[in-house]
Amino acid sequence: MEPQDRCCEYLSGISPVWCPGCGYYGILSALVEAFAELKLPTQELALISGIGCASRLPYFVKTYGFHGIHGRALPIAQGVKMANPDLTVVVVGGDGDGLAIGGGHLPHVARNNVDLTYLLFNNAIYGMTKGQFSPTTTLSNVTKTSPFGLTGEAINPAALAITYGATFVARGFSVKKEHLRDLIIQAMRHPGFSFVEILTSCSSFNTIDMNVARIVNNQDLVNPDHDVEDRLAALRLASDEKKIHLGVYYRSRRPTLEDKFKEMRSSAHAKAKSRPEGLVKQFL
Amino acid sequence: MNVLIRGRFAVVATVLSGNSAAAWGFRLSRVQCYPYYPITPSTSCSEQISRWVNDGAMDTVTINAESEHSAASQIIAAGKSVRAGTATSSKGLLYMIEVLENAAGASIPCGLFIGNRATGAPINIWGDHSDAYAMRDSGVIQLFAADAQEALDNVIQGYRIAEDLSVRLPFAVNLRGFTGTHAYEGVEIPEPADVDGYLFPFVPLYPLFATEKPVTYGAMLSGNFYRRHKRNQMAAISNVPEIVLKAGREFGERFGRPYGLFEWVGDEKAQLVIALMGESASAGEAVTHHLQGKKGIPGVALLKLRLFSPFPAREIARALAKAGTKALVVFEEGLHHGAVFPPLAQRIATAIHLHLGADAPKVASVIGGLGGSEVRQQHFQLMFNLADNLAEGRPYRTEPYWLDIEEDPIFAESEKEVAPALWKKWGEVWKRQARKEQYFRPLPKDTEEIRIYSRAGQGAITSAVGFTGAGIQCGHQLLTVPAFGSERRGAIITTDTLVNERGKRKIRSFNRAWDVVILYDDTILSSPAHNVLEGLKEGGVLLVNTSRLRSAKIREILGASESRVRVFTVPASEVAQGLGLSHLNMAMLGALHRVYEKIPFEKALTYYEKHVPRPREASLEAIQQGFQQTADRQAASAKKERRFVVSNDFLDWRPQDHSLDLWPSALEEIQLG
Amino acid sequence: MTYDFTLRVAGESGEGVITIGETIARIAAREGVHLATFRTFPAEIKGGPCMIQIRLSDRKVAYHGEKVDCLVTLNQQALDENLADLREEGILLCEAECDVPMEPSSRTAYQLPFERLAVREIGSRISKNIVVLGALAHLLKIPKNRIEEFLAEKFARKGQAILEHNRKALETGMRVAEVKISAKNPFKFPKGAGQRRMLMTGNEAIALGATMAGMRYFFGYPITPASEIMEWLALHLPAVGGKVLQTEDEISAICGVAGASWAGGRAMTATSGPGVSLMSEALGLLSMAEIPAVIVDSQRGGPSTGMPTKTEQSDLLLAVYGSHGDAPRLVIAPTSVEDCLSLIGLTFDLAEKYQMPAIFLVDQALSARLETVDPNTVKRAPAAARLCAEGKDGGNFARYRLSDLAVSPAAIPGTEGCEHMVTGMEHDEFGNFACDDETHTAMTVKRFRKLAAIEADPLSQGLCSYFGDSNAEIGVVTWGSSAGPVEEAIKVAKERGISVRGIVPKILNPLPHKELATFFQSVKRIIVPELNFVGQLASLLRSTYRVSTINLTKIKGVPLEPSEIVSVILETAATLNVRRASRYGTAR
Amino acid sequence: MYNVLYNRHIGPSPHSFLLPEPVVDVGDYGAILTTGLTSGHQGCTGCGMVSGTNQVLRALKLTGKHVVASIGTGCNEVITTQNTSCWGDVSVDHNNFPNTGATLSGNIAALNALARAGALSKDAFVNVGMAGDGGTYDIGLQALLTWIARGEDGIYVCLNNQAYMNTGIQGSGATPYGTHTTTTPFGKVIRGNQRTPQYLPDLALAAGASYVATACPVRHRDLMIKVQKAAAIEGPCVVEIYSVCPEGWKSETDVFHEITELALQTRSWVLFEAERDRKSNTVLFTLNHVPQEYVGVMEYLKLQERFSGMTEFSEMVERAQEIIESRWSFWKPVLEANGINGGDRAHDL
Repeated sequence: MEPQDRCCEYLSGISPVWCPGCGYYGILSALVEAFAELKLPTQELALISGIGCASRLPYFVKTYGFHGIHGRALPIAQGVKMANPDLTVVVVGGDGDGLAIGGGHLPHVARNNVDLTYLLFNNAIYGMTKGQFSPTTTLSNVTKTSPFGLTGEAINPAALAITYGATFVARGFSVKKEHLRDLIIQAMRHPGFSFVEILTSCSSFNTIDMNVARIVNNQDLVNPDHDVEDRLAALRLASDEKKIHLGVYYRSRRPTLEDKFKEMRSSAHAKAKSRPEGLVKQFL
Repeated sequence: MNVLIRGRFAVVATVLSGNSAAAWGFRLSRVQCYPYYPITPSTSCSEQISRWVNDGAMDTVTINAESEHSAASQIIAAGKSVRAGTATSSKGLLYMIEVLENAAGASIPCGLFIGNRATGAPINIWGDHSDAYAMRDSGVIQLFAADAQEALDNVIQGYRIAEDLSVRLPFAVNLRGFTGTHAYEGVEIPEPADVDGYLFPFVPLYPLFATEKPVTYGAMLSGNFYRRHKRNQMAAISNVPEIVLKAGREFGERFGRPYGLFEWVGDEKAQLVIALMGESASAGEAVTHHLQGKKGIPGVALLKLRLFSPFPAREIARALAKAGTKALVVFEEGLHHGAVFPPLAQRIATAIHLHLGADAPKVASVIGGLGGSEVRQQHFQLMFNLADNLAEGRPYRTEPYWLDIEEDPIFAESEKEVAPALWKKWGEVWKRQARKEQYFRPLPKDTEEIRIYSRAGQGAITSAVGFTGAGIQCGHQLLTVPAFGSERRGAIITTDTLVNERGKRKIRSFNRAWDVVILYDDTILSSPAHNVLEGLKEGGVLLVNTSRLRSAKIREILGASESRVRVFTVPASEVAQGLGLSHLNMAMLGALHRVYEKIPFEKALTYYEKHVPRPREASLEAIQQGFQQTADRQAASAKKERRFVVSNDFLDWRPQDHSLDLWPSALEEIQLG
Repeated sequence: MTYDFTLRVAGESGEGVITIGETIARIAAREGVHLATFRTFPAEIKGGPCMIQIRLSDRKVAYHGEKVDCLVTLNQQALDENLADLREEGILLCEAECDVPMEPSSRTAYQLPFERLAVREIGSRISKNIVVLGALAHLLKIPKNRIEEFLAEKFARKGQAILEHNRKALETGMRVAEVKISAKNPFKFPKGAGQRRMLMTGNEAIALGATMAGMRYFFGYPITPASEIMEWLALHLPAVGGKVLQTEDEISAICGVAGASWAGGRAMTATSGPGVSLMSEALGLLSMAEIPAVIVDSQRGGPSTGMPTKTEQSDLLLAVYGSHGDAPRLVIAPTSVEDCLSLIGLTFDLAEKYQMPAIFLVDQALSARLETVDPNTVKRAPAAARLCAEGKDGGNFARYRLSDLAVSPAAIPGTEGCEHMVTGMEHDEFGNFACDDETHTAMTVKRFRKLAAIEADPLSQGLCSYFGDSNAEIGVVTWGSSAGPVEEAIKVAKERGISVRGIVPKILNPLPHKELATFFQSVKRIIVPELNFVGQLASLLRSTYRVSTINLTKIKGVPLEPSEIVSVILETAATLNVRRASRYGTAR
Repeated sequence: MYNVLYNRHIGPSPHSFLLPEPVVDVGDYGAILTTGLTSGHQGCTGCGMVSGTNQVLRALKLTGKHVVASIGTGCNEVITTQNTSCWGDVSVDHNNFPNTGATLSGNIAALNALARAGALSKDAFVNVGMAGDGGTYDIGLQALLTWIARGEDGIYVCLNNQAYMNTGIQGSGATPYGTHTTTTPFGKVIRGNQRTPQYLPDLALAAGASYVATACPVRHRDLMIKVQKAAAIEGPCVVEIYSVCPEGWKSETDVFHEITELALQTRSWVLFEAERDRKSNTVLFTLNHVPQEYVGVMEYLKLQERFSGMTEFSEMVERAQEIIESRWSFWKPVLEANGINGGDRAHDL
């Protein structure tokens, strides 16, 4: 069957509740097409999300889903991956969920190199709560809670992820669906922590920061001869003020959390009995 | 014509709208030049012809004129060389009148089909005769048809009459907008060969394209030539009644449907006669047949006029005299604009005055049916009662009465019922008028009626027309009249179908007592403007397209008991969606057969195999599934049912209260220190 | 022959005070002696006063004893602070240079120059504690080879030099003691008194118990006094195929537990009061999403940072109610180290069976104290498992299916055909968000019927321990580590002629209603001693049973002492014979 | 829209890239064998329209086809079909005032129908519609433009005498700027016609005509070439003929030639033709006459009373000159290609 036909296999039948014109529809279809492309059986997929518009995505997909609490999608996913390494875990969340309340977890899950894919839907606004500024709100964008301008400098998620040691960092755009689908496929195939920042507009509350026209006008694809291994080059791409580069910034290989646990187990075996009863001797 | 008997040639009736029947008239008359300009309600006649021409089924040169004025100019120009015709309505006809003078003046026998519609401000797209009345002095022969069959026959006879060497004048066939042009009924389409035998090819008298004898049309004539020319023209139009009778007789011999100048429906000897023209007569016929021979009712008859211009004054006068008519009420759907009476009444009054002198019957004029207003059976009961008053010599108005005007009724007992000014003027007449109950006994319901409430664009008309075709094939007489106006897609419209099983006499008027009401959309249940139970017979059937409401729930919404209405539901939308059809009308058609058995489903299927819209197999499958899935039990809900029916005591469960009150204790409450 | 001897060693943290205590305890335990210990920690990272008290007896002892038979002090400050606790006829063994206030008492004091001996004989101050050990060995007649054997095990990895030092130090200590200490000592170290006992701290018991219960995924964040659990597991869990992850904060820990548990494993975290506060939102999630999890809360002095190294029982209401909304959870409170070992397994079983979070309430005292444990409590096999669907539902698996059963079958991610959503939002039977009134009521009922089911579950029967005689008119209700002092106090009260009945419910949510109700019917007064200020168990009992309680609340950061409880008992007894109209029902 | 292409050649040319071979060129003075209208029309003396009609019918005769004329009400119709008079061997169908285009269309349809029925052959006949400037620019414009838009094969001739002459000289869509007429009187406040004419060739080309040309009876060679071309070229063709009207222009009846020559020299009337190649959507413009030297418009105005008021006001004359210059600027490329700049040297080929 064509990948497209198999897409609907992954849809749960519940129709999305996002506003009309929201960029998330493009991302959802890119994600589902990626699943179809990777031919993943639905029961081996787990979608973990926090709170927010983006976090409603798991309801619309027929896979295992965990709609957790605000900002804690990553640690939950880390726990899932530890207990069930064969699952393909994808974490979805917005910029508020991922970088504000959940900001503390990103560096640790990244440096643990947990084998999961984190899709950060960056629409630079708190959409679910109807229009407060978020860590990635840029310019002097006036929102309900920043009527007179912003307090802090906007966070650059991709650059952050690179510095946190994520072994795969890319940036996509909800409008360029095919390109985004390929990025997601590469991210899911990558062993270790893969981070994809997806620029998208919020049609109801923020058409300024992530203005589709502005992005379309000055975006271009990462040129092929960019060295994905070079972290500084990746950083330069990520934090380019003028141009928005879409594509894979950084990719490297490091033992994943699972690999480390395997090492621990073998070294522990060398030291002591492997059966629980063996543990009792030390108390007698 | 009201007699539905098979023509000598076994011609199977097909379902046609009035417009399509007229289009067949033009086709069978082998019209060679057909310019057209769209205007509701006659448009679909031109659409049908342009489809035939583009498919090569009709050998005609069509012109996409940019205005009715040009279309008329084109038939008049072409009419000098070939047979030409067009169709128009209302304002379009008014544009044409300016140039139709040239047709009559230049004796061009071109043909017009008029879908009668109100003219003037305020704008109104529904039927009445004001456009026909506007053209009465343009020198064009005017024939009135009462239904689709007559429209077809009159177009053919129109050319036969117009092209007669003693006539050579343009003609127009009128059919009332919507109730005539858009009503679908069984029409017998004569064989082309037969028509060719009746209507010979067009022979131009002074052809323009003549290499040896060029001619000039439309020369400027001074008084001397001009008055003689006009006199000849008037002479030509006065020959028309005789030609009409000849043509009508020959048509009857050839096709089994004789036509005359008018049609006399009812008693030979009729003291009370109602004269009128066109399609609205169908309600009148029902009342006439109902009143004939009833106690306390002198002879009654309906005078259905066919030829209006030239007006057959002598023949009408003679007929009324023969019938011994004492009172004549002229019903018309046009205005008098300050004249003594509206045009038809004025012509009849003049005719009987001139021809019958003192023993002419009394004439009263009644105006109704304007702008598509409904002409119902009780209107004719009122008019026969009025005629009765005239016949008894009671005083009556010398200006037109009005139908359906609350403050100006035909009969009024007291001052309170009418406008004070009118009472002041006609109080005496009202007082002396008598309303006699024997005229108002309810008519028998010998037809079964089905009403469909749907949203514009859902294909309700297509399915009703299909049903009509199937019914006709099973030997019944059916009529489907959609009622729509300038609605846009989505607005609620009605489509009514009448089924006359016995087929003894063609019935074209609705009793508005529905045996079946169909809802194409369960949201119509909650539409404030529509009471779906209104008019539904006791114990009648309500068929609803829904997959979420159960029959009991629908009854609950309507507040109707089981005996009041039998509710059936069918998930038509799901059926259509399942088969990839964009419309749910085929499923509803199948469902209709399930709830209304008079038209057997198997026989109807043979008709549908040839007449369902594309994609054919999917449509047929939809009809089958619609038939099977109609049920009056619970509508199976496709939504994921909650497995555990949550009982109230499950919901009321609370953690147990263990407080001390429940068990004896010796505890004492003390405070230390 | 029965014996009951309490030894306390006090000194500067880092001088090996704990090593002395542990060595004696270990050797005694190997001899089958019943032990109860108590130790204090200084707030400072290094240094500061600390002490360890060990009570050796031939019977199970729940309390580490009030008065001390033998006091060993290694510096002046320790002497001053602890001398008051030495029994009249007690023996004091202290550092030579200290000045001992020789008021006229029957205590005998021996001052030995441990420091000088260690420096002169062995050459380093570090082995001072071994010298003291040698002295104690002589004093308590502990066979020398036992000590050498233990020291060899303990310092095996440190190499021969250290072993040699220790042996010399031991001999020095014994030699000096022989000279200086005259015999006259009532306690004689028993040999082969009974079946060999295990000796472990509360934390170790919890860690071991959890591992034996099949817990394979531990997420933790360092916090006093629970860190030892993670440290033990980090060392031993990998060997049995488990995984220990130290996370960036408690929130990440509890979320890891949620994820791992949902993914099918048995997961646990261990923290203290501040950690549980941070985890309260996730507790609500676990309860709403019906995901089993065990959270160990080793209570410490609160609120806020409070007294990290001091004990308190002030997290009860947080444990029972902590989280916004009605979020039911299981609360189990062991009373002893042996309880920790056995009840942690039961907690996992109940949590898994009823798919809900469970809080294992211990406190700093219990976490830290060494206690002997019956070896076969370890052999407890898991008694219940999570109810899982096999996936035959053909695609529309209802994770939260409403039925008369207490729980609905879960599905381990990876099972075919059981794709479903778990969520913190109110949900219908399929896990899709549904916020209508009927669904919310039904689902809340589903979540709370679990507590009722647990109450009736045979697994949770017999979780109350009783003390004293059954027809007493004074009742004492307490929980957790305070059970020991209450038991002791009831014994003392008995000696004073007052009969008291004690009950200690080990499961605090849902409370064992039948047993408590019958208990309340049998008494006229209820005393509720606990280590918190507002009387949290008392308020729980009052709100649940509307009984009047006499609260004994202590927040000194150390466990209750029997004497404090006895004084309240005496006072209550005094009120007994005063006729007073009973506010509740008819007087029996 | 269409691409504009200029023909280097200036002067009448019987050749056309749309036709296989050139049409008959009667030359300047050769005897014209054919006859046009039968004698006895009732036009005013010096009427330029009648000679225009005559030359059109003579030209069509050269093509050997029978002419069927659909004419609209106007001077041309009224003066030629009084009572029993007719156009000789030409069939005439006068229908009405506003529907010349429609009548023409009806007759073309009739011809097609008859041809389809095999009654006669189509190329034995040519349909020509004729009307005045009022019947073409104003009341008949809708019928004309939609006739062109339908691309029906026929000729439409507009006899432009620049006002409603038949009804007593009222202003029409073709009346020049400043002209005095009964409905645009040269008053004290509003001096004559304020509008500039809308130029029929531009409208016809825009509507999609295959061939458009302007002519004047004085240059009869040029006129007859153009009418023959119009007859031969497939599709709707429009020819506008300059018709002097002494009655309406208030000029002497015998200055027919002088007025036309001055009109050409002052370039207030330009002789040109345009052929459209539908495939490449380009229109080839050919300039048929360039005056030897450019004469100021005043000379032209002076001869006609209708401009008498205007001649007093220099700014109105300048305005009229501006209108002429702006129209003439269209031909700049052709003039430069032929080395003509301004009035110094002009030649009439």
